[in-house]
Amino acid sequence: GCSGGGDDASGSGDGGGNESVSVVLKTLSSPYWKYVEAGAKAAGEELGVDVTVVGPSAESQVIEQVNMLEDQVSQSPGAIVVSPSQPDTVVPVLEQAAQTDLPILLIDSDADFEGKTTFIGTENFTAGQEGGKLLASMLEKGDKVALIAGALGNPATDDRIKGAKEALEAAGMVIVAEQPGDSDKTKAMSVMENILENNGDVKGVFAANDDMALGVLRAVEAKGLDTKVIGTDGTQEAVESIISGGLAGTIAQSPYNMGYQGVENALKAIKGETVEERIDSGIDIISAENAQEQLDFLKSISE
Amino acid sequence: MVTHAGSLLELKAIKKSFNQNHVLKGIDLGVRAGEVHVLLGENGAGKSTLIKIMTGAYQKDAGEIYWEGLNVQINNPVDAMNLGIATIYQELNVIPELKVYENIFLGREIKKGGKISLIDHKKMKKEAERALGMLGQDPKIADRILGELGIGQQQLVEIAKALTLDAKLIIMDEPTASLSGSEVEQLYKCVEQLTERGIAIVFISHRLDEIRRMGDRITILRDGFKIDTLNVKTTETDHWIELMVGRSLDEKYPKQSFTLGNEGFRVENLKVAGTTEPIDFSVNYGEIVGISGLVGAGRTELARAIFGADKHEQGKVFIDGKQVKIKSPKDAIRAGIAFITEDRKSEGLLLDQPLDFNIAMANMKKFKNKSNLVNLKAIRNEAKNYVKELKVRPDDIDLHARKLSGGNQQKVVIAKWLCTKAKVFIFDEPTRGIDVGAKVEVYRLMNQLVESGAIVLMISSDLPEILGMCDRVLVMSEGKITADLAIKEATQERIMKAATGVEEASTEQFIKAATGG
Amino acid sequence: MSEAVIQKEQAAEEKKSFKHFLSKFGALIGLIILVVVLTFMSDKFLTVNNVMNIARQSSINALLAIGMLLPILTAGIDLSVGSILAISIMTMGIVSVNMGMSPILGIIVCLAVGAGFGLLNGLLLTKLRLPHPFISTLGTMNIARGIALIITAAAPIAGFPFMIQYLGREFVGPIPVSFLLVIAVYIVFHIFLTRTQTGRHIYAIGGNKEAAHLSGINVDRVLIIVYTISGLMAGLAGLVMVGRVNSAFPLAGLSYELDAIAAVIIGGASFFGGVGTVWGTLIGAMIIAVLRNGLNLLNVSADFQMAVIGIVIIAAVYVDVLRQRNSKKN
Amino acid sequence: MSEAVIQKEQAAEEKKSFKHFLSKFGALIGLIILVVVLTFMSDKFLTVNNVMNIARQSSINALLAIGMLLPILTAGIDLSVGSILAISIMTMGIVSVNMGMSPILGIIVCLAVGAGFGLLNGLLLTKLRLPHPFISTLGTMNIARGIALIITAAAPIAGFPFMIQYLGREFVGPIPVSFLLVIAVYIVFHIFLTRTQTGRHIYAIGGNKEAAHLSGINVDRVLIIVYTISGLMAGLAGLVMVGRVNSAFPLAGLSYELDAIAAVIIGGASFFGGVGTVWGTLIGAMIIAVLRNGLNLLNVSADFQMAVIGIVIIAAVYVDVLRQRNSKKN
Ligand SMILES: Nc1ncnc2c1ncn2[C@@H]1O[C@H](COP(=O)(O)OP(=O)(O)OP(=O)(O)O)[C@@H](O)[C@H]1O
Ligand SMILES: Nc1ncnc2c1ncn2[C@@H]1O[C@H](COP(=O)(O)OP(=O)(O)OP(=O)(O)O)[C@@H](O)[C@H]1O
Ligand SMILES: [Mg+2]
Ligand SMILES: [Mg+2]
Repeated sequence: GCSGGGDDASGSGDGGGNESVSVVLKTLSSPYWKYVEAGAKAAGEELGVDVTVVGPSAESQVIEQVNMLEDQVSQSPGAIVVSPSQPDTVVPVLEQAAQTDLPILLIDSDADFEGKTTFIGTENFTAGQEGGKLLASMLEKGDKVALIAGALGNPATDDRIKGAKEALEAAGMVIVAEQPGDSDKTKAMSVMENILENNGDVKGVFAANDDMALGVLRAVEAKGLDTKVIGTDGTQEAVESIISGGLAGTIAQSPYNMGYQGVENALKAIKGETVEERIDSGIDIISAENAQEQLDFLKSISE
Repeated sequence: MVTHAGSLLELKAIKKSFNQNHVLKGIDLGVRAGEVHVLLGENGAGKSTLIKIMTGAYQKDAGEIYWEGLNVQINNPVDAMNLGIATIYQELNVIPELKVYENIFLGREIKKGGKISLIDHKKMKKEAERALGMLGQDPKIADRILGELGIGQQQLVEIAKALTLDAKLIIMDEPTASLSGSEVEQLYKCVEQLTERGIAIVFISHRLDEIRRMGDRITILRDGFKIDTLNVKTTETDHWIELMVGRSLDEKYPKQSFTLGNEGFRVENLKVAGTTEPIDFSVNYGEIVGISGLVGAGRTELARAIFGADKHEQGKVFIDGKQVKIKSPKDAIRAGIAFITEDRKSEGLLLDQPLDFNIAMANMKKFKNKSNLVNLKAIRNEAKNYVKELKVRPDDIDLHARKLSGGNQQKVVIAKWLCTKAKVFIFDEPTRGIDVGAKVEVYRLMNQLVESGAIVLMISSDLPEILGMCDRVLVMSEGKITADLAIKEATQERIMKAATGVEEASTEQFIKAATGG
Repeated sequence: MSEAVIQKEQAAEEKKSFKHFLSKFGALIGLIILVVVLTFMSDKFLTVNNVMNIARQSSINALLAIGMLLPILTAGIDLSVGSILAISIMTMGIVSVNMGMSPILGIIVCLAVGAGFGLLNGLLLTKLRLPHPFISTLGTMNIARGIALIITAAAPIAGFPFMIQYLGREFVGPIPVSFLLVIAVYIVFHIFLTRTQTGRHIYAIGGNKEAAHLSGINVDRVLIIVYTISGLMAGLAGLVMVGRVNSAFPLAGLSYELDAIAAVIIGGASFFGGVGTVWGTLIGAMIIAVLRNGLNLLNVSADFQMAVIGIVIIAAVYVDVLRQRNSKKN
Repeated sequence: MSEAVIQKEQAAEEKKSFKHFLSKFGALIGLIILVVVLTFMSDKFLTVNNVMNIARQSSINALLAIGMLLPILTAGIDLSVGSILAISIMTMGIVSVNMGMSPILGIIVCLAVGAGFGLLNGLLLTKLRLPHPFISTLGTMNIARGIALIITAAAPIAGFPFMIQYLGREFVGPIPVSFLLVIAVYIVFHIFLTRTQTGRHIYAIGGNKEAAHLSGINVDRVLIIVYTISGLMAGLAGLVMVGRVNSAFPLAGLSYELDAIAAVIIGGASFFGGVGTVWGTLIGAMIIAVLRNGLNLLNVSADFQMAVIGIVIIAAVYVDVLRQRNSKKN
């Protein structure tokens, strides 16, 4: 269709004159992305928008995500909200889609695409920096720290590690190990056990996601150490761990807000209202002080 | 040591061993153009090993090979082919998934001209049809998938492959073992034509009558040595046997007669899937019953149906008057039936397992001790006994079945079934590929089985064997039993008539073919 | 022979050849059933646009699968195709984007690196006499992925020149170039496998390696060719992928070997070698692509998609099993 | 027989049995070389503590691998073990954490779900007569993972009762319980495979399915047992994993089948069936674990780790190839 065709299609297809928004996420198989989905769906309910949320079975299924995006575009929704696993990969499809004046919003991870309506989120690099700062604040200058990365080549976890590294080094920490945990709790635990073999005096660990942080924590606890472990994502399991004195903290990138604001602003774009070019969905630094609050919030959104 | 000037192929002091097993201990052999040179020796004597050295399948440890007077190295099958040596190996060497004509031209496909040089399927098919025709086969089978053919026809395809090679020397390692009747006859004709054209044939066979009919010279191997090379026409068969086994053999068919007992085994109204007429027959204690017929007559199918290996549509089986329900081989074995299959490699053996495991496989239950575990020592002991009893060589029960010679593999399969202590033994071509000495052992074993109260049925395409060992013979043709003859009234003519269901003239031909005389 | 008999035989022949056709492309029935069901369930499914989407989405897997067919025909396997895809496109990116050299050189490098790693697979298998290609290609899978990460410091590369993007991106009329490429490649493979000596030898080796050797076939040479071609196809699939998404990233092709193997097996090839066809493989790849696309159109959620895909894979093959059983009965 | 002859024979027997031992556990040499090299490269490597680390880290894969050995012995494969692990622990989590039922019930559910999905694999293969377990287990792999995601809405479950955690978490002296479990399981499997009727039948089916059938072996029954046990072991591995990390998550065990298969093959088993031992598999699993541990100790960067793993896998198997070649020469 031509411009504006999206409205017609969704109007006739779904009845009730509702606008429709397609949300394509990196995956739907992890708590973090489930929060994004929850936010998007909540916005849909509240604002009366038909929201479709899709995502491949794993973040590594990059081309599958592109296929899903294509399939969504071919259904002519009112707007597209997308969070690309590999930012560059979605650009050709988006360029194609933008020819029909379809509003396109990026969330969580930005892409180098001129025609986008907005980007909603925070840089993963920033999240990593905040994590690094939080960890440094709990340690002394010159303390040994370790970094647990995701699968190498995953831009989100790679960026977090870069950010954390910069912040830790700036704060005068000594990074003694940087090893991959493949975003897998069990692997992260094994990796940490092995790191502790070499460096029993590691004082702090930054992990690129909460699953790995919890695995690391397990290895640390087994040794009876009080090494500070910081994760990223702010999942419920991590927050509960903070409350019970396990993890030292986690960096939450407000996944729920991203989803909610994504749909909210998509609707604005459909209606022709102006949307800010860049929307910061905010970072929550969660530690023992505010963990309970965060937990209540998480529980409320997952019903 | 006599060397023959003008030999096409000359082997000198060839030695070969596998690990500690010295198989060939210095063999000399001269093959002349236009002759049929027979190799004779017991199972495991090293015949196949010797020819594999000629064809580049194995590497000799020592010795020299001369081809048309020149010293040559044969390092791989291609070298042999380039010299003009074609081979039909003892074990089928075919690609079941490919078509017959593709098998015939495997490795030397006919190509169209031009730059891309695509394969010329049409031409290959035509040539293949011609070669199959020479062997008296329906040329149409050239276009069929090879795996769909029976084992005998597959063997003929291998022969056709050698025929199309334009070789100067064709080696045939027991080519007739899985053929019978007209096919063997066709092969003889082919060999005659080939030798007339000056092509030499190296021929391995355990069928002495066939050797006498076809062979020009015969070389006898024993214990890794060459014993002698003789002129076939001027020497006695008994003399060959003596040289081959180191002693003289009293009788080829040690038939023993026992008093006929009650009916022990009966098949009633059995309808094999895909056939029209049901089958009935019975076997009494104290007799050996043979089942004769041509290739494809349905004997194996009948045995498989009885044994529960294939589904049968209807029918009852009785042992000692009691009906036994057989839906699977497991049921059959439990009921006390043993089935010595005709294709040892694909249906009988675990090629990459040791002999003791192979022997115990069909009756693991027997070796369970009180705690329900398998007693490995008992298996070893039992296997050792059978290996000794059947004279398997080498007698090492840890050896993998793959490493045994063909005849010895057959003995292991027999041992496996003896181990089940069955009551009813169905032998399907039990002496295929085993040497004269071993054949006598198998026959004696059958006698023993009958004596000890077992029921013995023997499917065989070897008429003299049927006539020599059985008390009664059932003849099959096209899935039906066409005759049930006491051995006294069973002449070769009558059997063949029943087997072919055609007029006298061609019956005679068949007899000739089947008896080699 | 009487005329009646001749006619009967001809009829039988024809019947046989249709059966023969079905027996070769049995999975076709599965595909047809799938298409019919999806057409009923979504009115978007059987539109030109969507069919072209499927064609495009299937192309990467179709190229990997046709490469994978060769090792499987020889009773082998190639686990490394996804990693080889990655190293091929990363080196292409380095040459034609980072170093700014000619796109043609980039394409050549991409294909050459793919073929090179395939060659490595073949050499490891035949020269080191490793017992099974599972080992050699599992090794190469890790090595190639590792190198892809090392040489790029794990960073993606974007902004490829148009020429490189052409295959994966452009259309001829409504038809994606990548699908035309797939068709062309499959035709070439069909001729290669049925009409050339090496092609037939691939089947022979899969059917009976020992017999092939004794028939004078240079088994090692054929195996090396097989794995080299599989690597080359991984490189070509990478080229299409880069065109499709205008970027190369070192985790590209992760676990793609599974889809490629699945396509080959659904298409009727046997793990025991010697059995399998080019067109069967294409159908296998289409089944997977149609299924994924259909589930997306129906907005089935990712977790349900997984379960459904599992069921459909089994069902598609089971349809073929049923068909074969029936045709045997008659 | 003279005494000299008897002595000679005895000596030969002994020599043979050592060779036999080596030929059975050929990969051992690869493991020893690896250990020696790592001991030289890191002084932390050969410490009690670290050895116990390796023992513990290897246990999940070791349990999956011993389960995987059975399908491979029958010339099959089980791709679904990782997914079965996931569904087993998620159902255990639902029962014993979410629903707060007894931990014993949870453990029973975990093992039963594992065995149940294994049984499904076996039934699909034998009753539907699917041509190869690759298909049936690929299907189950997707189905089980999908269900694991659906029933938990992708959320992890933490806070398991102590009894459930015991296996994966506790120590007896310095020795992790999980490793003691592995040893016990391996001994049981050794007895099962070498000394029981069904165990021997597994080898027979792998060696020659037709011959096994004609020897009265109920092939279908044995195959069903094989896949059920493989599923059961996936459940048990899951139990250990939950104890280890005190949480169950639906993506647990993703692509673990590759490591399990690799352990079995490195341990000397053949994809063509009939060949492979329990202790070889243990060595294969240890090689993988030692390698991963060593790379962490040496703080090798992530990108190099992949490449090194690839090279070592090939090298470990190649050492075995060389040994066999030499032993043939003598
Ligand atoms: N690949 C091998 N490895 C070890 N031993 C072998 C191998 N091939 C053959 N042998 C041994 O060599 C000896 C000779 O075997 P060969 O096959 O040459 O006998 P043959 O004379 O052809 O017997 P048959 O009449 O039974 O075919 C046997 O003892 C056999 O066990
Ligand atoms: N694998 C097969 N595919 C197709 N037809 C077969 C196959 N095996 C046997 N047949 C056919 O089945 C029929 C009976 O064969 P069967 O093997 O029972 O004969 P037989 O009397 O035992 O002969 P043989 O001496 O070959 O063992 C024949 O017509 C044969 O051509
Ligand atoms: Mg022989
Ligand atoms: Mg027969």
